[in-house]
Amino acid sequence: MSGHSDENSNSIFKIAFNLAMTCLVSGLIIAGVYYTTADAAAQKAVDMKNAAMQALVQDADKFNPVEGHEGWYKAEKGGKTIAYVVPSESKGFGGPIQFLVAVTSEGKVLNYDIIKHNETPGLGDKGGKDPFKSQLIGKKIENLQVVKDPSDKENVQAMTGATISSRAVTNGVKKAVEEVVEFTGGK
Amino acid sequence: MEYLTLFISAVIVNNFVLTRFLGLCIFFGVSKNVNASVGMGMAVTAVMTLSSIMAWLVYTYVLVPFKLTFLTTVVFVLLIASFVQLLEMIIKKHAPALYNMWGVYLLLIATNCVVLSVPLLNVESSFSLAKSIVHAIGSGAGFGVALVLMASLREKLRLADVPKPLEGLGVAFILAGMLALSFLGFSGMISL
Amino acid sequence: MAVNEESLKMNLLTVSPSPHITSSESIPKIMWSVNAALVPAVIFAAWYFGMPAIITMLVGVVSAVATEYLVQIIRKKEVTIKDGSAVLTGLLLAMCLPPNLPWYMTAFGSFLAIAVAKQSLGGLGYNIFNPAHIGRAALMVSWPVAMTTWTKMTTPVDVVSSATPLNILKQQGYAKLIETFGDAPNMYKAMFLGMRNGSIGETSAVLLILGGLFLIYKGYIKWEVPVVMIGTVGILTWVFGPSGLFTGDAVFHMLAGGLIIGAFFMATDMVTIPITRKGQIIFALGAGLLTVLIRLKGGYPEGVCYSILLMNCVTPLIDRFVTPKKFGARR
Amino acid sequence: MKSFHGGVHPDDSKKYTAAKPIETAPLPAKVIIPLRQHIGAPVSPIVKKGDTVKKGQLIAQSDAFVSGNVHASISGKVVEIADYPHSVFGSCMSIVIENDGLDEWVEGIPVQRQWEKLDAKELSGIIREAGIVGMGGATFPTHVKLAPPPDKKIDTFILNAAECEPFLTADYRAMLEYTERIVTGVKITMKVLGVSTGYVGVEDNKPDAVKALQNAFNGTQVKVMALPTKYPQGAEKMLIKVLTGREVPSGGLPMDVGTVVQNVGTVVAISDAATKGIPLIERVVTVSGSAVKEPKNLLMRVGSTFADALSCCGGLSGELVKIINGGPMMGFAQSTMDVPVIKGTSGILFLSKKDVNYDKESACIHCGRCVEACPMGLNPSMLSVLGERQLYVEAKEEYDLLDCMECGSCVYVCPAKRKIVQYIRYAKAQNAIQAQKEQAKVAV
Amino acid sequence: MQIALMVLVVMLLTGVVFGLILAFANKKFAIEVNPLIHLVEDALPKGQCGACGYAGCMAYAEAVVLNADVPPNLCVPGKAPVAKIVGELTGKAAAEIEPRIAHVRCSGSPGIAVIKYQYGGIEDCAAANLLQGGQKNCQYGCLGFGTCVKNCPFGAMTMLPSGLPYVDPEKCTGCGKCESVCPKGVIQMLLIGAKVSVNCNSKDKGAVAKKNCSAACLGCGLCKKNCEHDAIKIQNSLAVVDHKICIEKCDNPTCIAKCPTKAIEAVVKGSAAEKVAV
Amino acid sequence: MKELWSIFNKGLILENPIFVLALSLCPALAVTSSVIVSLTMGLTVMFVITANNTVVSIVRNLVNPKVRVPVYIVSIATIVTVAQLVLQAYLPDLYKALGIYLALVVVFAIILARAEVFASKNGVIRSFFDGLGMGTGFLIAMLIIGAIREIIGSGTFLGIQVMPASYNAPLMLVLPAGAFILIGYLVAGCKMLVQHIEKSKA
Ligand SMILES: Cc1cc2nc3c(=O)[nH]c(=O)nc-3n(C[C@H](O)[C@H](O)[C@H](O)COP(=O)(O)O)c2cc1C
Ligand SMILES: Cc1cc2nc3c(=O)[nH]c(=O)nc-3n(C[C@H](O)[C@H](O)[C@H](O)COP(=O)(O)O)c2cc1C
Ligand SMILES: Cc1cc2nc3c(=O)[nH]c(=O)nc-3n(C[C@H](O)[C@H](O)[C@H](O)COP(=O)(O)O)c2cc1C
Ligand SMILES: Cc1cc2nc3c(=O)[nH]c(=O)nc-3n(C[C@H](O)[C@H](O)[C@H](O)CO)c2cc1C
Ligand code: SF4
Ligand code: SF4
Ligand code: SF4
Ligand code: SF4
Ligand code: FES
Repeated sequence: MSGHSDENSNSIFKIAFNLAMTCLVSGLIIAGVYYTTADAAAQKAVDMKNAAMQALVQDADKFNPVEGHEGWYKAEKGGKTIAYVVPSESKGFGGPIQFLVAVTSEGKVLNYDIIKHNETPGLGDKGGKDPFKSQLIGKKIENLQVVKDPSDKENVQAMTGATISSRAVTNGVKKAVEEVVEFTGGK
Repeated sequence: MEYLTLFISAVIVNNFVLTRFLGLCIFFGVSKNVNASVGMGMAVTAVMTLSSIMAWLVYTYVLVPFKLTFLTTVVFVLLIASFVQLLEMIIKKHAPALYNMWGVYLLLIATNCVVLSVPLLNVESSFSLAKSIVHAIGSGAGFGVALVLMASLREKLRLADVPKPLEGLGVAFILAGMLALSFLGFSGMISL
Repeated sequence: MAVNEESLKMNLLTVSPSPHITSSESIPKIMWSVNAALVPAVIFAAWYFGMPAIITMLVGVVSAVATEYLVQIIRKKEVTIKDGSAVLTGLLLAMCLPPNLPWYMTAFGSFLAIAVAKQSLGGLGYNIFNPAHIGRAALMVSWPVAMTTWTKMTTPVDVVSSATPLNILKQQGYAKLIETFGDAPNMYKAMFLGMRNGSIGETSAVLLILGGLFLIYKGYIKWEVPVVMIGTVGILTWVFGPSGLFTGDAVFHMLAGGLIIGAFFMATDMVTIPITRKGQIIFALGAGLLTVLIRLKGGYPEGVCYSILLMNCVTPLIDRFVTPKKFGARR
Repeated sequence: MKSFHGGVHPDDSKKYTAAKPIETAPLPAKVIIPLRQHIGAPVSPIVKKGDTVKKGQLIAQSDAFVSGNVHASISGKVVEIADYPHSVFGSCMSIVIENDGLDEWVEGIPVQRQWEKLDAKELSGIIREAGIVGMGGATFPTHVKLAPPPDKKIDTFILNAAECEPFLTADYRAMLEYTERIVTGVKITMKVLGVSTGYVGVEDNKPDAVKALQNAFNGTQVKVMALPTKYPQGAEKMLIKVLTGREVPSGGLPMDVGTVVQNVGTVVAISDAATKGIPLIERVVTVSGSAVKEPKNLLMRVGSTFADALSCCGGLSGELVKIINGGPMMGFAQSTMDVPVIKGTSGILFLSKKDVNYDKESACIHCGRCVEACPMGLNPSMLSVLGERQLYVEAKEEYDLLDCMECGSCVYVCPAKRKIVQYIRYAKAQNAIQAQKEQAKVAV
Repeated sequence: MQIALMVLVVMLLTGVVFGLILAFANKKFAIEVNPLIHLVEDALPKGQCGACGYAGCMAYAEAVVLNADVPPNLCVPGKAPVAKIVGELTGKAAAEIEPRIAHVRCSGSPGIAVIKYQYGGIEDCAAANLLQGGQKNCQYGCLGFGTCVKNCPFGAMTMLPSGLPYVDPEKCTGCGKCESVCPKGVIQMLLIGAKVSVNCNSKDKGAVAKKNCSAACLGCGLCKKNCEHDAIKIQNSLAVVDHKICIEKCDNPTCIAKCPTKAIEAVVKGSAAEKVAV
Repeated sequence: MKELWSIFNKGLILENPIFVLALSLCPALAVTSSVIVSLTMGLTVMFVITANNTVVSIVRNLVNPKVRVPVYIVSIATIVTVAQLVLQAYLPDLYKALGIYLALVVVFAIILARAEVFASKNGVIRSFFDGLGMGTGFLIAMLIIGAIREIIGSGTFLGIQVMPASYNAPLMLVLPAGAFILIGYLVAGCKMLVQHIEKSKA
């Protein structure tokens, strides 16, 4: 209520200065906090990424980026490449699903992780958990196929009530495998 | 086609209010009569679109090159608030008719999550400028649709014999719940 | 006025506003007639699906009535369970559920239908959404697996899991559908009579139509609503066929799913649809359109339930803009 | 034949009295003559307690144009001028005359007159003098109706012989028995109005009346039309629409579309006044209903009570629960039998339990029957709900409350037994109060 | 470190830019507004929640200042304190008036008052009044359908089993809503502290009134004669008490004892309730 | 002391930001499908609102009324950004779970409203308690909603199975529709509670 009649305090520069000062102080604080947390945050991010990859390829002792393929990593054990960890994406029931897929050099699914999805909790989101997950592990391209026939043990059984998600997850994983197979030339 | 899908998705399938829970304060606050809700819907759409454009420009040409993305929140919110305040003053001065129609809603919008979230989602999903605009318009339209529907339902309910404790906000939530239940019919229709 | 009320009334004439005569229609009469119109389909379902269907229908009705009773007691309102509307809601809900749904789910749906969709908004006449469909939609989101698991008893002990025609169409395509039934005429016949899988009450098209005709004859529903809704679905599914324009199987789509029961018994629930004839036709048109949209483009095999609910949302708007033509309006 | 939208088909219940010729009721011991028997300015008595009056003598009048003279209907002594029950207004100042049994005409009545020799102005004056008001129920002073403002060009006269209310047969019997007087009355009215086209609208459940009138009007410019039996065919707006295709605009009157509508009883009274100089002191009343022993069509003096009517008809048969002045669709329920017959009383119904419904009203279920039934194209459901929630301003401004003519079709069909018309009257009354308050505010 | 510097630069720039724009706009687009609106707006919570039914606090402030019909208590989050401030600012706080309480001046419950017909319409006094003035012979008495009860904004009224409304003196705020909705004018706003009250509204002549209701005030004037302070007048066959005189002068209401129909009674807290018990 | 208590107290029920004031409804629905996320969001908001109230009440006399809103917003945004940075660095999982709503804390109406209604007119200590009270009220509401949704909708509490294994949870509660309906009834319940309290006070 202070300023209504007070012409002086309403001058353009006073007003601007007021806001500018606030922003400056704000900037100072943020800069300060950023400065102190930046390293920790960066470290955390790297740790998490490594931990995630480690969880996918438990045997590996080292992860190296793959040249020319953004986001791709070679999982190495004792200097030998045992698997590739690659990102993938597919369209699910509620939107895009993002994966991190570990594929063995032979083109088998080693493991995968769903990083981001918008599937229904309790239904579609089971696609990143057992028992659905275990079905996919070890499968090759040919058998990454969703079926709804319980007698078919070769392929992937759809999750009940979530055929769309089942397909989406399987296709996402399959895409990763195909890319890896193409990259490694099938060997 | 891609734009159309994006648009429809924002309007119906992933409706901001009913599936993403954004802008609920206005949604419940201004949905008491249909006319007001139409005005609000248009105002939100306009503000959302314009601020999306500006936010996108600032983000792409200032924040990203200088690696300042953690300032996004501060900068966006300040940008929107100032922009809305400016817009309001201009309209009030130069187009009083327009102001009477929906200018009054602008103030409500200045600090509201639905308006802030669209630019944030745009940059988070790395949309191009064109996509950002489509997304903003679609989101605004979706917000408007939900608002108008809700308002018409509440107008009808005004004449109903609603149990006392539920009157007002309580029953509005329940209606929103049933509205959301109905909108589930569109789920799975478009996956982005 | 409790003081000797009866003695005071003695020999007093009644004074009430005009008119002094009214027709003999009443809400209970209408509601029980609709219940009666469903009886053939109910009996068929009991025979075709057996015990599980009977239990589901019983649970649906009983829990709907019990909920209505309880809520009205709590709200200190007159108990109106005898008017048949709660029975009807429970029955219609049960008729839209798979036969083998666990009983507690049916009860949950019935409870929500009455307590949330109907009584929380004020009771009979004030609800905005079709209570039975709110119940069904709530069950659909709560237990989607159970709600889309279709089992059929071939003998009283033997239960096999199988898909409904629309499920087959959605997942395995039209060819597989024909294969399941032998040939197209066979399929139409089976679907017309009701010898196919699906929700409890939706299968027998002929008995449902019969009941619907009875209601049309009694003047309780307007013939335009089912005709327009089913017609819209027929035309649109024919036009937007699987292999290009004008290749769809309209007959199949008109007989499949909950369309017949929905068009005759649920898109006609006067409480939740527009009040004018024109408005009701718009409602039916919209519902037909949305049904086709969901069936052909949506995530679910069937869209009758959602299309009716979605049209319920716009009913107040329709009522606002589609008003009766006023006598003597200055042009 | 064109029809109007909406309407209902209640059982017409005319069988009780349709075949009963008009019977002249015995003279009552006393008559109670209310001073309000018409719409418009009230009249003031020009006799006082103790005066002796003759049949046909003017006993109350007003200087106002929109008003109706009141005449003594029997000869005798004025014993009281006091508040008495009234069949429409609840209670009203009335002149009570004790019968001296002589039934003498006042001097100068009846006369023999050649109405053809009189001009429109003189005829109109005679009608005014005779105190003739609309006998179809609205009791609007007839001379006013016959003198439309100059900017309203009248080209058509319509005789309302529909008698669409169930039970009532007064007009029907008049058409059969007073055919000549009706023809004369119509001719006089058309002369006063200066029009050459005329219609008579009769519902087709009275074929013999149609035939009789067709014969009587043969060779004139007046067309007798049989109309579908549908309530409220007799409402003037509906009648005009059906006969001429014209729609009286919202808030307007028949004269806005160049027509004047008159009831059968009214033209009979006009004929009597013009040819014999007899003022309006008696009328045909249908006494019917399930609680009457012998339902009849009675020719009754104005001011006889409903109890008189009942005793002419052999008394009660069965438990009486409701008495109605007028028809069952628009009539007024009475709390006592001691109310007088007035100029607008076309019927008296004594109803037993089986005719009256005690159903409780419940919430509207939006069945839309009332919307389909409303001949005015309104949304009665909404009007009743708005009335119930006291949102009467909205009812007036957005749902055309004031266009409702309270015909009751909507209530008749409503399965929820909603008292729509009462809500509507309530809302109208509240709006009127509101308007008064606002006017008071402006005045201050 | 460089980033931290950039933060400062960017933030400072942002602040300056927006600050200048806003400040400039403020000058350029300034328009005259009723200063009161600002004061009111200041008093509002500015949650911009729209709960008041207006599009934001500013809109409500404008409405409440400019439109005489907009009450000052619509802001839900602000609650009573805000309503008070707004009321003071806009001069709408119902200026402190003499405290009053609603009083039902009719004791003609059915049986005491003569009923002329059985009512078969909607349960509302104003609607019943349209049918021959209601079901009682007495045209001035309470109809008993509780329109006043339904309209009391403070839940201060209840319908007694006797068919007459009862005012809870604890809850009645004297707002007068009930008085304005009663079609019969049965409700009177009594000064608080009034000693006696006439419990009848009938303007009928004594004989008629008596015929219609055994509890009616006959206008016989016995009370008037017995009042030492000349506080009672008979108007239209009805005793009318000047309560100011009673309150100031009288401590022994002698008028009560003589009334042949007990139409005039002492005002006791909860008297109406006690009457029921009898 | 008593006064501070009453300032603190009113935010809990009588003026509960979610159930009574109906401000900041988005988080009440969006991030309450499990208790742990509700808790985090609740604490974050509590922190922001308290800190901001304090800051605003300190600087309240330095602020030009013409840019009051932008200044307060910058203040809130700064505090939120700090919270964001800290969470990102030390609790990245929760940071992810809160998603976009963390940034949106900036515009939660309750925060700005308290700044304008209370902090800009009151001293630091009072403002602090006001913020704390409102924040706590917010937190309580979030926890109630979160707990009900998690227990009934998933059969777990804080991720631990609390319902019998045979419990077949209705998914509805974790989905938007169920959340809306649940909150509707909670709002009604709170209304009854408030009325009860006010009655017993009077
Ligand atoms: C609320 C709701 C959420 C659903 N979410 C998913 C989902 O996330 N993923 C999915 O594949 N299906 C989901 N569905 C189910 C599908 O829409 C549909 O029921 C499915 O195609 C059924 O086919 P199925 O039983 O053959 O798998 C959901 C259904 C509902 C009602
Ligand atoms: C009136 C009615 C409406 C229905 N609406 C829906 C719906 O909207 N969505 C749905 O999945 N199932 C709905 N159903 C049930 C479906 O018919 C059933 O779930 C199945 O998906 C389709 O089976 P069908 O192949 O026999 O048509 C409804 C059933 C009835 C009786
Ligand atoms: C619903 C309704 C029904 C009516 N039915 C009749 C009728 O059957 N016969 C009739 O003469 N007048 C009827 N009237 C009255 C006419 O509208 C009109 O007032 C009358 O015919 C005018 O003639 P009058 O002035 O000679 O009475 C009805 C009015 C209404 C509103
Ligand atoms: C023709 C007709 C159709 C009805 N359809 C439904 C329905 O689909 N679902 C329902 O819950 N009630 C239905 N009812 C019953 C009743 O309208 C329902 O209980 C109300 O919606 C509850 O207020 C129907 C009633 C009629 C007369
Ligand atoms: S009473 Fe009024 S609303 Fe009802 S049908 Fe007649 S004109 Fe229409
Ligand atoms: S007829 Fe009765 S129940 Fe039907 S819509 Fe009209 S008012 Fe409502
Ligand atoms: S006091 Fe008036 S409003 Fe109240 S019940 Fe009596 S008549 Fe009705
Ligand atoms: S309406 Fe007002 S004056 Fe009447 S009882 Fe209620 S609070 Fe008292
Ligand atoms: S709009 Fe208020 S929190 Fe989202």
